[in-house]
Amino acid sequence: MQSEEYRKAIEAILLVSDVPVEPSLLAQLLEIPKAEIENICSELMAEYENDNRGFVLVNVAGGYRYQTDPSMAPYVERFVLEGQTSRLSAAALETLAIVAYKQPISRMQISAIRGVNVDAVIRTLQQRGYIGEVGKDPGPGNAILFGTTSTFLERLGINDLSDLPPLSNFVPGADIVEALEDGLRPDQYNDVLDSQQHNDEAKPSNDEAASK
Amino acid sequence: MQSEEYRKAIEAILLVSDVPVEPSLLAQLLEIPKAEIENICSELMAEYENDNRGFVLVNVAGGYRYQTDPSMAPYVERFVLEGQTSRLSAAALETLAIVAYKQPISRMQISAIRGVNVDAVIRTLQQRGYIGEVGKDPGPGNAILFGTTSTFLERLGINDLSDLPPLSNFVPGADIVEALEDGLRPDQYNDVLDSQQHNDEAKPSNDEAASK
Amino acid sequence: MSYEVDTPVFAGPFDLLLHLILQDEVDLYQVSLGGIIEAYLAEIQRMEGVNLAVATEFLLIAATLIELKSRRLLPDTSDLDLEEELALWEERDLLLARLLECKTFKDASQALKALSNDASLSFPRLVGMEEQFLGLMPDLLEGVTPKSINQAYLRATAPKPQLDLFHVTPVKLTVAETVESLIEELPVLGKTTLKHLTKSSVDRVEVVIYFLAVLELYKQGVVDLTQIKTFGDLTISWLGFDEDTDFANINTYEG
Repeated sequence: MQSEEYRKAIEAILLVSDVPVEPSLLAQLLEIPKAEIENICSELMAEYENDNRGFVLVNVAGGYRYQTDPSMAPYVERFVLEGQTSRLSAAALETLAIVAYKQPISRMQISAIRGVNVDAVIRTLQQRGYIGEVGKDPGPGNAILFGTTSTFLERLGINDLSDLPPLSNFVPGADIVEALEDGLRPDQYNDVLDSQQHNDEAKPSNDEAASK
Repeated sequence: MQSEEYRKAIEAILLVSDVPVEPSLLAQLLEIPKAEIENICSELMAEYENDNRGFVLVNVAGGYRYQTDPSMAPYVERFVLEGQTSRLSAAALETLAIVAYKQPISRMQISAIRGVNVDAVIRTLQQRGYIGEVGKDPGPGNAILFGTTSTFLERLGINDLSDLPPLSNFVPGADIVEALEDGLRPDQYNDVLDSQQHNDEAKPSNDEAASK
Repeated sequence: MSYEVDTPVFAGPFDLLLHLILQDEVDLYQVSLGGIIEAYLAEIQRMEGVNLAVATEFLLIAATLIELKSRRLLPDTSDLDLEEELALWEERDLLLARLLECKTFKDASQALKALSNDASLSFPRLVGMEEQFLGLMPDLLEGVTPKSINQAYLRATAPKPQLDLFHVTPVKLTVAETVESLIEELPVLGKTTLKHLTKSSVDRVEVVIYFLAVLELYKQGVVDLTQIKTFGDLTISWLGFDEDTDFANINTYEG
């Protein structure tokens, strides 16, 4: 079988699959090394891009699949109508972020971070298929542990969890830490500042009153 | 919009459609004459053939759609036979069992019991011919209702649904337990209502299934 | 779905507290505890009659804030029970650590949102197998009996008990203790990095607590900090302290 034929076979298989196809499965079906599959797929990706096709080949959630080119979204949306996935609330997104970065994690641990009961949010995320039960805590209570699913990876358009930006990118800078700290500090230091603040406020108040 | 863009938009729309798309619909979506759509599609057909792609664009049943190139059938067959696990996953089996005992049932009701999104599983079961659409919910939304097929009965070696073991030693479902739990929590009034709904459905299912 | 404190403003007490403290980032130093408490209590009043769990959490935090404030109003704190005072500081440290963690995931969630927004412009092909091949599909029901269908149904609907101890916080370390241990550890190490100090930390909150402790030492002038690039590792150099360095002044260290 020629390389041309492999290429063609991959295109045909990907066309009829409704889930991302793992390169190892393609390798098994075509009886060629996985590395070669990956080469061919990279070539296909480049070809479609060069030819300015309306579809793209992507590597997502551990496999290859066909998707529409993002620039064609307005037309596709007009066609699918109902395809619009409903948006997640801020609360759901934050919970999802915690699960994504700290999995496997129990409901209780998520609640401890969010400071609120997360039962309802967890249920929503589970129903949408973004998170799932991945095990049980071996400790007392045997709490259910949650993790993200391949649907989550698909939804985010990433191949695996290592494609997420590192959490350290989001650790608040020293300025924020200080602001928070000062906000919660009942010591002399703040008192001094406070009294300065009052002085500062006292001065312009005349003008303010006049301008009203 | 350039002709290049029309071409791209058609490719994107055809990629996501599971039925042949009529040229008149494409004309409407792209706001160009039907004749032009037909020209572009002919060009695309020729391009794919020249590029020796593994898929072809065909005009079938009054519309356009992508299909695998007939010469690639051996690989697609291999994918069908080897690519997918030859046994139902636990999740799929549970979904099938819910449909069997509680039919007619909507996708949403199944999700509510399983606690996860069941779209993909439903599609698999439907494609395999084990379940089918048996009607529409008369209520708002007109949800599709699913039931098991005669193929299902055949494969199981039974004559009708009454041959399924009755749910005699009925253990309270997760939904009922949850409803009881939630009843103790004043903050989740709505959840209680939700679960009660499932609850009500769960009880008579035994007789219903048996009577069919 | 149960009530979520999502609209119009905040999803939970941390969210609110974060907002109250950070709303005026420009005037960092004008944030006063008194003002925060007032706004906080106002928000609790606004939330009258909602989710009990959320309201309880609000009250807990409000109580800590009020304690901090009352502590400040006392002219002479020397007669305060040392134990009580330390406990109060621990509460504060914990609150701070949790706020930082909350903020971290808040920002991370925005990144996830951006990824998902980009991804949602591209639609996957979900058409599935062509009709001509459907007949080839292996019978997935082989070996499945009516009894296994029955068992699968019972499994699907079986009760799934869940423990809900959301108010339990797993953090064990405090800033006060960490400052104490660093004062012993750093003179020996001389120069080190935050990454090195926290390499054995399992929990991210622990890292945050180490960070706060180092910040305390920095304010007292006993260490010097350098960070070459944003988000880079923090280098900590021990400067030492003279006889008259007043450690009683270290905000989380008493005695």
